[in-house]
Amino acid sequence: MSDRPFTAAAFDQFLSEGKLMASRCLTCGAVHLPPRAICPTCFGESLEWIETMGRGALAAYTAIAIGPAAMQAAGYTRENPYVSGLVTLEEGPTISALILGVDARHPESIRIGQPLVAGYEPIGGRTVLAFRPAGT
Amino acid sequence: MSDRPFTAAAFDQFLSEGKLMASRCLTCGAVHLPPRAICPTCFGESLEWIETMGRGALAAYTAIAIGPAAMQAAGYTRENPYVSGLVTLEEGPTISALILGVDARHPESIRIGQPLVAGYEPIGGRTVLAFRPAGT
Amino acid sequence: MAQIVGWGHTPFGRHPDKSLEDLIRDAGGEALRHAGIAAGDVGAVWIGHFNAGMVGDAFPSSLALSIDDALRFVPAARAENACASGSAAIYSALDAIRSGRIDIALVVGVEKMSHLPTAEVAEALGGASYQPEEAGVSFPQVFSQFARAYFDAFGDKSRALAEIAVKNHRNAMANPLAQMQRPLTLEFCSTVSNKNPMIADPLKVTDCSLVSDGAAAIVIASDEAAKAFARAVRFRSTAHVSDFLPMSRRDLTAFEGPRRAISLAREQAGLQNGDLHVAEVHDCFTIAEVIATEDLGFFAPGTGFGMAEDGVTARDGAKPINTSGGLKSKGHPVGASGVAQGVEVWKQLRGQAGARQVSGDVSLALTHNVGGTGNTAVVHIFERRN
Amino acid sequence: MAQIVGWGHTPFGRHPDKSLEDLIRDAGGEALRHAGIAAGDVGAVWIGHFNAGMVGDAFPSSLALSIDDALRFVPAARAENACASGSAAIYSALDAIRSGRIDIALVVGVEKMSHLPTAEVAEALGGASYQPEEAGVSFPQVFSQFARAYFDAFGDKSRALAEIAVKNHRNAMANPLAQMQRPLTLEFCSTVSNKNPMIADPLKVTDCSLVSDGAAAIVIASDEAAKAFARAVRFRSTAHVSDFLPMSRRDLTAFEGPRRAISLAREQAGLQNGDLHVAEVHDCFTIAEVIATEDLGFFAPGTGFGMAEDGVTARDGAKPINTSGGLKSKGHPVGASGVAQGVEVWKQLRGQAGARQVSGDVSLALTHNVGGTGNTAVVHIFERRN
Ligand SMILES: [Zn+2]
Ligand SMILES: [Zn+2]
Repeated sequence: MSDRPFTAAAFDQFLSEGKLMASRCLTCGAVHLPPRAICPTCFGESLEWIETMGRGALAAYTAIAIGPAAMQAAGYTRENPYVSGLVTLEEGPTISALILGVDARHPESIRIGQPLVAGYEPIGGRTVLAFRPAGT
Repeated sequence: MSDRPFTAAAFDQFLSEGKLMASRCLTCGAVHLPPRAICPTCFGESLEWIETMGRGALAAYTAIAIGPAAMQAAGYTRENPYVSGLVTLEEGPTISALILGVDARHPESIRIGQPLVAGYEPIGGRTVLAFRPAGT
Repeated sequence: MAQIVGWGHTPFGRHPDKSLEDLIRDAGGEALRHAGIAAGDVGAVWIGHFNAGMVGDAFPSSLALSIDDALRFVPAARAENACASGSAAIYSALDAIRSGRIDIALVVGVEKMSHLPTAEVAEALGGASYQPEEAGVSFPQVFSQFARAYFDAFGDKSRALAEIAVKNHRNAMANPLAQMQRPLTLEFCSTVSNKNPMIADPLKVTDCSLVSDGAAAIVIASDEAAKAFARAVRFRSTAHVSDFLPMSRRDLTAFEGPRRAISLAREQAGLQNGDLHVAEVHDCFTIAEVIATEDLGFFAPGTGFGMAEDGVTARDGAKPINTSGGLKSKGHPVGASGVAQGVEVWKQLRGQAGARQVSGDVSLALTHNVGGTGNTAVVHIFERRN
Repeated sequence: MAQIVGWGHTPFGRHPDKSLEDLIRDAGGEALRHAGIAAGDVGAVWIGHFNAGMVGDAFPSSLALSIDDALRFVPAARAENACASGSAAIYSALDAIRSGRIDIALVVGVEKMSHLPTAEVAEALGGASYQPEEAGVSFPQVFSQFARAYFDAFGDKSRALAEIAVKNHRNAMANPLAQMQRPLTLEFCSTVSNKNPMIADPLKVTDCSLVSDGAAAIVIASDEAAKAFARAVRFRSTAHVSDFLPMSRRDLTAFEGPRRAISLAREQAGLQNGDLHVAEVHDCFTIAEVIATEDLGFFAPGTGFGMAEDGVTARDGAKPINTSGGLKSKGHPVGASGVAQGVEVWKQLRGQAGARQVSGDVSLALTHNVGGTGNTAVVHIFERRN
């Protein structure tokens, strides 16, 4: 599907192209997100890129009011918090990502298990992974 | 003699005033250079500043051709090396310092044991301790 | 298997005028004096220290030799395991003693953090996470996610977290070495305000441990050597468990490593849940104290929350937790915390905890020190030696 | 007291495509395979690592668990002692084994440095010196001063230093894992040139060890557990000595700590000067190899210089020193060096050093690893176990 190396840079490049790509081990079938060049399960070194469906469920979350410098520069403040969470994809792996389209000022309204779809958001000059509630 | 605290900053301040100051333990008499706020020999906390005579002998040296950034910025290069050495003062302690007035391009001409006197040299916006051969 | 026969402990808090070496010397020197030994009796020294650029001293082991000239030529090494660095140092000392190589060890845990802006401290602590995947993920974020997951299962427990903060502040006020010396009301801790802003929902500033400078030291002696000491507390059991560093390889809502460490220590000690009298647990965040007390088996899963509210974990409750004030209110100079826990249980077990002494029989105590987000966990169980 | 029963060793050099974790996994995994054990047999893991900001991984211990899933929950800790971090890790493992807590330990020494500009590496290494007094003093400066003092006493020996560089380069060329794989002539090493500039008189670039990435690992088993392994090398004795960190408190022209460590190890092993067959010594600079061989008692003070020139310390000489190429030419990923020394003597003692195998009876070997400017020194003496 792609002969890019299984690096964080290639993963980011795919994100900027609107694709949530994972690595799949050709030996044992494990799917890794972020991608791994060596399978952490079986140590196989034969992998392929797969494009995920970008669908998952919220596994954990928090609304961050005082975040790192890059997020503060992007306009996220005490008055305008952002939600970050763990999303478990249909393909199996769980990844930490920005969660948009939810009420960050009322985080108790957010529901664990909620279906989400992947999107892509420019923050601080790069494209970051950002999920939104499915069907919105 | 002075009620300045026994800190590196105070030591530097004295240097900029042309004085090589040490701390002396009022309990055991040990002299410390750079100064110490607590005597490393007897742990006495009663100390006084003393002004050294600024006279000593060269204990070890090297001519540095590729030095740290501050020295390179001060004009010391491969073609214009500088000499750094350990000087044992008449009062006892040994200190690392710049050695001027010697032939840095022919370091083999420098003699361990050579008598030196303290001087003060502006380098990179601060005054640093720099010894020269006595009688020059 | 070995015994704590003396301790030292600087005040935790801000020490702008003290270098890392000063803190090591203050706590280490006090420990030797408290044990009543000469420096020459020490067989080896360990420094527990995290650092990650917070101070320039990247090779601190030999700094301990400046405690006393008689320590010259004594072997010294640094042990690092993030916020459990102090416990890693204790572990190395115990191994050396039990191997017969040395009879007496000096262990000093130390950190100097408060001179840095909070953002730089956060960045340094971030060095303890898995760099390829978690560069932007902060510790408050991880523990907040856990808290939200817990709330999802058991209901909103923000008020219960505030009760833990209030309890630990109260304990700190009875501890002259603690950083926090003013009372906080439940009202203040449970309300978002300018002075108590939300960091990462549902954790507010009052749910987070402190940025601190400080050092704690203990002298450990073999059982044989300890016979010469009148006041000692004995390691009854000890366990260390590590877990994968990347969060992507762990279930983040279960701290499996720490839970295993607790089981191993309890099994080895042959103890039931009810046997322990006091515990110092790793409350880097208030939610972490809840998890720990449930993992400890003190309380069933989902019931640890209410215990501060009900007074059960208070000083005069049935299960006093973090009588020292904990990381939360005593302070958390990261490399020192594991060692400082040992100092607190020594005091409780020997009846020398002053205004915060737990009454009644205090003969068994536990310490629980965690590094990273559960990546390394050390649990010790102590008993008073008469 | 314990035995090395397997090893792993990445090539030393530039590994821009490998993370710290990759290096740990490569060397650690190879060591388990070489020992022929399952990861589940490992009782505990130690990482020897200096870092000081050279990579972002400030809490590396758990990275070792990614070698194999069966290492999950195995206790892991990091030991740090500047350029002797690898030896500090070995020491901790030996203590744990001799205490009976574990039977088998995995020790991985690792460093990643070559991605940084030389000035940043120098700054990071400078973190190993006493910050209040020595912020501007570099390691080349300290060792150059020593060399000048030595020349003052015994005459100009620049050419003899160049001979050491040539010898260690020659050894490295027979070591496929070494960083330097091209021959250097005596002419080149003894002449100041554009490609071989003076750093700090009298030390030129060819007198300095290399900036390297790499990891080395060993599996250590108790004497009892080692019975199950066909190929082993036994620790006959081991010594660790620390010295004051501030140079102002030491005689800088005598490396008293390392000398004491050598004496202690030899005394404990019951050996005379002539009994050792090969040694890997800490040649961070060529002058340091001279000092070490004199401290070792191989040669009288003031006579160590000529030994490379006379071929005595060559592979086929009477006292082969640094057959691996040494820190000078094999490379010096600082946390890995102490462990890599153990790998080399294992090979020499077991007759598996390939093109650089020392001929004749090779049954006793020594390693000598120093941190800072003599602030910590670890010496091991090894014997072949048949
Ligand atoms: Zn696989
Ligand atoms: Zn004194």
